[in-house]
Amino acid sequence: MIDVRDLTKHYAAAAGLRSLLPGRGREVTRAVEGVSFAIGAGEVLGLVGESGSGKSTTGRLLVGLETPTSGSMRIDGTDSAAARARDKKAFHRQVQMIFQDPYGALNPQHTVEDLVGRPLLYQGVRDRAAIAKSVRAVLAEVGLTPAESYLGKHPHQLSGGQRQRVCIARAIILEPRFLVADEPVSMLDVSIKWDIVRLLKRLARQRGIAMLYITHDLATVGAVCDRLAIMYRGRIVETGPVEQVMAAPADPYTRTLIAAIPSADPDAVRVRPPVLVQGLG
Amino acid sequence: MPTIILDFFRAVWRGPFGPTGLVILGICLALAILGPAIAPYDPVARNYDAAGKLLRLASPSWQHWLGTTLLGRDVLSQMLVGARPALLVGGLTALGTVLIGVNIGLIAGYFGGRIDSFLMRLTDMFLGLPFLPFIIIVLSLTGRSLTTMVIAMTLVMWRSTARVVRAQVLSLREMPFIAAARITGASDLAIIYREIAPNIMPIALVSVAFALAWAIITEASIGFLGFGDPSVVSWGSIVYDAYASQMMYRAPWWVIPPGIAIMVLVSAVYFVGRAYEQVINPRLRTG
Amino acid sequence: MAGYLLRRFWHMVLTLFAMATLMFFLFRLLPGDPTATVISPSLYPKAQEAMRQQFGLDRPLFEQYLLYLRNLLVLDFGFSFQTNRPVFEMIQGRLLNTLLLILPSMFAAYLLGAVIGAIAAWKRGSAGEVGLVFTATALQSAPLFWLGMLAILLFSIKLDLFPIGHIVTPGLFPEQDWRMYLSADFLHHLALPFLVNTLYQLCFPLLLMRSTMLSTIGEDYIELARMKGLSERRVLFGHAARNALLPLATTLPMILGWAVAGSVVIETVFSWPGLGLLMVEAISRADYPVAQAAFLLIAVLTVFGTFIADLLCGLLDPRIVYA
Amino acid sequence: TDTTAALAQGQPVPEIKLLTWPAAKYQHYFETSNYVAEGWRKLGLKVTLDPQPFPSPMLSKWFKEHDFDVVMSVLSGSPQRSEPDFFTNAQFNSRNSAPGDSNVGSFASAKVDELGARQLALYDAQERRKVIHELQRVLADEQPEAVIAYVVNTFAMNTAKVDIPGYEDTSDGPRSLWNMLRLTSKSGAPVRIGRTIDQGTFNPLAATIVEDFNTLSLVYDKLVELGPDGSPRMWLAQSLAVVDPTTVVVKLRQGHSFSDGKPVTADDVKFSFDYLKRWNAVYFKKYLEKLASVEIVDPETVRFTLTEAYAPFIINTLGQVPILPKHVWADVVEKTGIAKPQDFRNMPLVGSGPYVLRYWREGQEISLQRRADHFAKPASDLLIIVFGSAELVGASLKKGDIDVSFQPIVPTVVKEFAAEKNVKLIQARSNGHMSMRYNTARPALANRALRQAMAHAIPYEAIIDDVLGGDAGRSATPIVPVNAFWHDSSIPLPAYDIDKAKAILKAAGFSWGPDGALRMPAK
Amino acid sequence: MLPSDTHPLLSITGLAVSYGTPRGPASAIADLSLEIGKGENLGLIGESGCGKSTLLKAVMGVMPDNARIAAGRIAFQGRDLVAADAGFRRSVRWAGISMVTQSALNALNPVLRVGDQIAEAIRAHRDVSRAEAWRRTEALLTMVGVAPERARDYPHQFSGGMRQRAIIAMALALDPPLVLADEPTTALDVVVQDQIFQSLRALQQRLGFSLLLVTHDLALVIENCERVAVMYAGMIVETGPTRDVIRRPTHPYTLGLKNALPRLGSRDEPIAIPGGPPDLTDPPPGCRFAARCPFALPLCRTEPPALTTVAPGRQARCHRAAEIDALAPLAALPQTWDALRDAPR
Ligand SMILES: Nc1ncnc2c1ncn2[C@@H]1O[C@H](COP(=O)(O)OP(=O)(O)OP(=O)(O)O)[C@@H](O)[C@H]1O
Ligand SMILES: Nc1ncnc2c1ncn2[C@@H]1O[C@H](COP(=O)(O)OP(=O)(O)OP(=O)(O)O)[C@@H](O)[C@H]1O
Ligand SMILES: [Mg+2]
Ligand SMILES: [Mg+2]
Repeated sequence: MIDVRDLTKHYAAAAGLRSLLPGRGREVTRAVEGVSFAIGAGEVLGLVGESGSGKSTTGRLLVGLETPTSGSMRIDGTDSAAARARDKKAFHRQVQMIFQDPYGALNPQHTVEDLVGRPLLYQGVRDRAAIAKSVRAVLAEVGLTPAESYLGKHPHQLSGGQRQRVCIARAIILEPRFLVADEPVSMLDVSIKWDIVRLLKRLARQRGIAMLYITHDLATVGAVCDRLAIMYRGRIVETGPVEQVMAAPADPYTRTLIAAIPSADPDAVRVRPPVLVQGLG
Repeated sequence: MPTIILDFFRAVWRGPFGPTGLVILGICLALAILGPAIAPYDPVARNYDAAGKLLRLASPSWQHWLGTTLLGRDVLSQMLVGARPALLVGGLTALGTVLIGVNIGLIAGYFGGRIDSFLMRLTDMFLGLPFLPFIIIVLSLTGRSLTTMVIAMTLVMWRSTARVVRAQVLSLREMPFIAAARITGASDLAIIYREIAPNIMPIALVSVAFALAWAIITEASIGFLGFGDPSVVSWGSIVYDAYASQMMYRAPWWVIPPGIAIMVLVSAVYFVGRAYEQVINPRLRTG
Repeated sequence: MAGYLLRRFWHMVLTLFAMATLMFFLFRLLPGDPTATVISPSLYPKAQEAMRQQFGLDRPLFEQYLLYLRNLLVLDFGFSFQTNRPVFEMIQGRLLNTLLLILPSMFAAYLLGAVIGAIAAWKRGSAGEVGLVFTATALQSAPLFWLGMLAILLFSIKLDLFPIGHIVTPGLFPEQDWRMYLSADFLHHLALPFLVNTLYQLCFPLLLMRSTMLSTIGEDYIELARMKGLSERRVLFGHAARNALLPLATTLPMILGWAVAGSVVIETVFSWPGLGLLMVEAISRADYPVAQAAFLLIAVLTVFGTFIADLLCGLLDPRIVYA
Repeated sequence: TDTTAALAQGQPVPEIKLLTWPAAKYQHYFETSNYVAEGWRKLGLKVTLDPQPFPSPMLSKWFKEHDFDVVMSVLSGSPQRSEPDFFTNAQFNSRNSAPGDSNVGSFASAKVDELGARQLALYDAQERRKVIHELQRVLADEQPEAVIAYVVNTFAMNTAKVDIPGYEDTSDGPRSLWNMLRLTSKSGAPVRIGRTIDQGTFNPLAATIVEDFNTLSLVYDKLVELGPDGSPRMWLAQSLAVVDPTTVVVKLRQGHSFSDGKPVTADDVKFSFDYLKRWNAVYFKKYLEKLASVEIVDPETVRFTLTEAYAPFIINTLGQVPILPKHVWADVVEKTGIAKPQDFRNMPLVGSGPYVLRYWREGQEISLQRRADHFAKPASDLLIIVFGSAELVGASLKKGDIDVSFQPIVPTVVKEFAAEKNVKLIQARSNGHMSMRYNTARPALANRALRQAMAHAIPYEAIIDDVLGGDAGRSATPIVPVNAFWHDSSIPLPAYDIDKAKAILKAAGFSWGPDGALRMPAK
Repeated sequence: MLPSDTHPLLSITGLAVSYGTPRGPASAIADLSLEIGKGENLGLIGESGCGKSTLLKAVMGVMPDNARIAAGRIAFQGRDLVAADAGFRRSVRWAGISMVTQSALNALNPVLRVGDQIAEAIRAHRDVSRAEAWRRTEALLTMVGVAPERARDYPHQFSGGMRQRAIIAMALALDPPLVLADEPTTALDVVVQDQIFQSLRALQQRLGFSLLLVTHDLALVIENCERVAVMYAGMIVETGPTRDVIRRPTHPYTLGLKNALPRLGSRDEPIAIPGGPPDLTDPPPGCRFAARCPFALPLCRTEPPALTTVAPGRQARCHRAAEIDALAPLAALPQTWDALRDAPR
């Protein structure tokens, strides 16, 4: 359903006043470098990788928040850039994203009710009662119950995890067909985390949503993802079914990654090479 | 819409500032409507004492609560009648200023590029117009009336609001929550007016209070320079009358009431703005 | 960036050209006639005709316009209808006087307004803050000439601390040069109008700063800055105010516009021979060349000022990119 | 003609638009017109005030377009206006009705035209006076304008610092040249004069307003100078002879020099007149028009030949044309590359007047140094200080920052000054006046009876008391009493008497509609 | 500094914090007591919204305007910070206690260079030159895995993880005796996370600072903290040595948490605790966990339990703490919780 080809994004170094100063050449950050993958309906692709490796950028490219330097993405065979240009509203009804940073992604002026209900409003739903009903329903789904005690709150009155759930609620209220989830549960405690993860997986299965699940948390990857892509410095270095990648990583970076997973078993002992502490004296 | 207005009042009706401001504004509004009806004297009629002598510069008394002017006019009546033009000019100009300024700022800041370039150069042009002289020119061109005065003042006042708002929008537009709104399929207008606009309300309110004060005072100074509509008695023109008669500090009863009235009116707007701050800036809310 | 500068410069030229054209036709559209404002027993059609010829007013409007544009290119503003002196000569000294009074006082008002506004936001709700902001609002809603007159009454007449007006003590500087601007006497004369104007203009930057500060204060980075154990002052000015400064900075060029146009009153009250007064006079006397030149000068100043302000904003906020 | 026809049917008198001064800045002018309008409304006239910004476009409407029914005319006094021609003939002669000329009301009367022409040819003052008196009587009857009042200006002087020995009671008070020459500083420091008017230019060819010329009179001499009583006094001229109505011979004062030391010669005199005429010096154009030629008879004598008899020549022309140093001006255009002498900066200024201009700081001060060698014997150096507002001039005087105020004190605060120690008040009756000038081109106002009635519907005393604070006087004619020689005091003042006014109207066939509106006489 | 040997490094007693809200004060922290010794690592775990960040901010003395410390003492090296004057509190901040905030992505001032923001913290407390502060800043960034030349960048040029690392570097800048870390590695990949914790431990050995680690990742607590405190709805419900607590929880909530952990190697779905936290503006009169507790007695709904010592070094806040050995096997069964899930609330 989702077909990504050679997606590339380079950021030019900011052309501020300072760029006029001598000795400041034009630098380019190669955030994403020729990324290709495909996700089927109802499938969850895990995107794992080093911080700064370009995962979020990839996600932002897919939902149309950034214009790719080159490359393309197709949804059901139609070019997404063209689809977005044609009808933004329709495009975004299908394509949603949960943002990595729940602190910045919520408009401080709005209440939870606004925040979650706005997407419907923007999609042209005029029936306020219907909106209110949907809002309550998705809040319950993401575990913000009782909904009444959250509806009137502003983001700054929420804890990190609560904000993250608001972000999720907002993304799923539109029932998209393609969802980019950028670290959706990083701030959630284990008990709610699994609820959410299950919810996402269920949505993918039941509604046939194609999902790109961006995370560092390899522990949840197994529970959510069908396939896994490992990203390193803007490129995808390895892809495959989760079990296969986890059990027999081919890429050296993947191996390091898996070795670094901490264990929740108090009795397990991990043997790791010592890390050099540099620079501090 | 009515619910929004109701919400506004409900929200502002908290704390000491909101009600104070609203009450003062209410009184001013009532004066603007009723002023001419309840004025005890004709504001431009000359008053004479029992002996038939002109009641020149009479200090406050039972007959004339706020005394009389150099030409024996009743200051209280002038104050009552003067509320309407002051409020009309001040209010309309503030409204126009904010409407134009905020919208241009929002649009320029949000869309950027050519639209921004064009709007900002337009703003530059208006910025380059000196305030008072330009108003004088417009008035000379179009004839003098409160309407043209409001239009002229709005023309030179929106520019600052526009620039300030645009600057704010420039940084707001980069906020992640705008990206978040964008991918819900929100139209540009929805993003501008529903996501960004609430965040610039505090600035808009400062502009309102400021434009109001300037408009009232400018209306008076234009009159003073001889370009105003002389048949209109307004709070501003009362002060200028006293000034032109060199009675600034010789007849306090004449100068102080209009001065205080303008001050109180402007402060009231500011009070409401201040109370409203809590509504639009949720972080300020306590308890 | 260089491209941006070029484009911006080109836009500036276009803006100014549009302004110049607007000015020209605006003034010609005005009712009244420059030759009619000469009131004297000599009033007489032939004399007026001579005057019209002398100023080229008898030529077709479009020809006048072309000539005006050509003269502008070589910075020739022509001669005043009123005094027949070169406009440039009439304006330059006045402009200097105005700028010397208004720029420092606007600058002070902005600086002080920003600082007080920042503190007011910081100490929101305290009695001091309420009083301060109220005073500023009150000062700004009082007519400026009234404030000025009161200041003169109190400080010049009653207390005899400052002179009643003028830029220097009359008769003290027979030499006509810049040295008088460096004298203590000049500063003494500057003090009172400077003070009055500063206090009067304080309100806008103060309220604006306070308002933008309020939205900054709750940010997470302010919280972190405090956690770092920075002094309140450092958090306030180094972090919060730094971020709130942007909208204020963009209003800086307006200072120039206000400086000259808003100065009419302060110049009258303090007998300060500045441009504002000259301009209003020129308009009311249909002295087009002077009014046009003054308008254009202000336009150039502000258009250039906005340019500087835009660049300044880029310095203040690294997220702003010139593309 | 349509309206004329309609009016003939006994239609209501059309609404009268009264062009007047802006209320805030010229409060007492505006109020005066308000009072007048109120009076006229009592006659059943519909009067609306049309205040316009001053000077532009008010002056345009007044002088150029004649776009008014009635204008609140305020003609300020100046020494030159003591010449009787302006107030009697120039303003009402039908030849001067063109747009821009001085007969703004397009008044036409054969009698006035005839008398006006007659007095222009009479150089003999006594002879001319008779004609001028007759002219005033005609005008009082015709009422082309209703004279309301002349003002009395109060000036103040600090007696601790200065004195004016032998003060001349002129219409200009201390501002008159005669009193300025006598202004004596007790300490020897320059006399500090406060006023609100700035100088526009020091180039006599470029100057156009009277105020500029008043200052120029201090640095340039003229052949004759207007005396305190309004009669011409010899100045640079030693003597003057009217040979015939078109020939005037002037004998020059000897031994006088310009401020740069060069002597003032007949050559300079001839040059000045020719030069101002050749270069179209706007202000003098009218006065030089009738000058045919200037000839140097001998180094001490100059002969002026006129194209026709022109009695005002002595005061208006000889009394106003400044004598320029030929050695400065003759080649100024060539030397400095300017297009016309009007563009000349004229600094440092070389003149032969009683004072030398030391410096002029625009909008601030004018420093004048007395010339001890000048025949007028100026008493002290002068420092003219320009203030932003009249109130500050007064405050500075009280504080001791200035010695004399050239700014009239408003009547309401005169008492305050009177109480002040060391302050002496000087009163001066102006030779200008306020009047209601009718546009007789308007059909209704062409009716003399209406104008006569309107003269009786003006509340003169109330205006003088209420608006002008009592500091004003009445005059039945445009030549006010201070101009005693020319003023005809035998003409009775019209009284404020609505009944009388109505009687005049009724007699002339006017009637009143049921609504009280005045209707034109039905023929 | 004060002699620290006689006092625990940080000792919190009876702390209560409430937020003013339109619906009345919300008791975000109630009767909270906690101790951290010198060089000790304490893990703080608990459900989202249970008050962890609030606690940390209270310790730092930086709270939103509507927050109020209603009761309690926060003693750092024996001195009460709540009652202390502002000057002392400020001197303790960062130099004494530093913090990695949860909102790391927003905690950097957008208009200042990242490096300047770190150097500024150093210069606020140490009398060093600018250049010296910068040198140290670059060293710190290197340590957390950010290329030193990026110190000149502005925050918006950093990825999420880089910003978080910058904050960690900042927290370590002054070698404070106590570091509070509020989910310090949520935005980091495991490799970097691992590196950071290894460096932290290495540094800790050398410098001996204590760490209060707030996280949702039990594994991190297990690997890094000797002791753990479990929080629920503003209260500590259980503390003790990490391994003991994880192996043998004494509070039903901890039991539930343990169930929620993914079992390595097993494809069994973890069991979540049903329901949600109580409304803090109107906390239940009894145990705050009672509504979600499968073992709740009527007593639990009326009588708040106290934090009692159940074993040496272990405390729990449960009326049935003594019976826990009997309840634990039940808690491992999904149906125990499912019953609650289906029950009407
Ligand atoms: N607007 C931008 N301008 C310049 N560089 C950018 C911009 N946004 C991202 N980058 C750079 O692109 C690279 C990839 O960033 P991205 O945010 O996609 O990383 P990520 O994989 O999501 O990392 P993390 O897990 O830390 O969130 C980083 O080096 C970052 O500094
Ligand atoms: N400023 C505030 N006003 C009102 N309530 C608030 C405020 N800040 C936080 N809260 C509420 O207080 C409770 C505790 O919040 P806190 O941020 O301490 O939680 P947390 O334990 O850090 O959660 P998380 O793990 O999700 O970050 C939450 O229910 C939150 O909604
Ligand atoms: Mg990311
Ligand atoms: Mg938290």
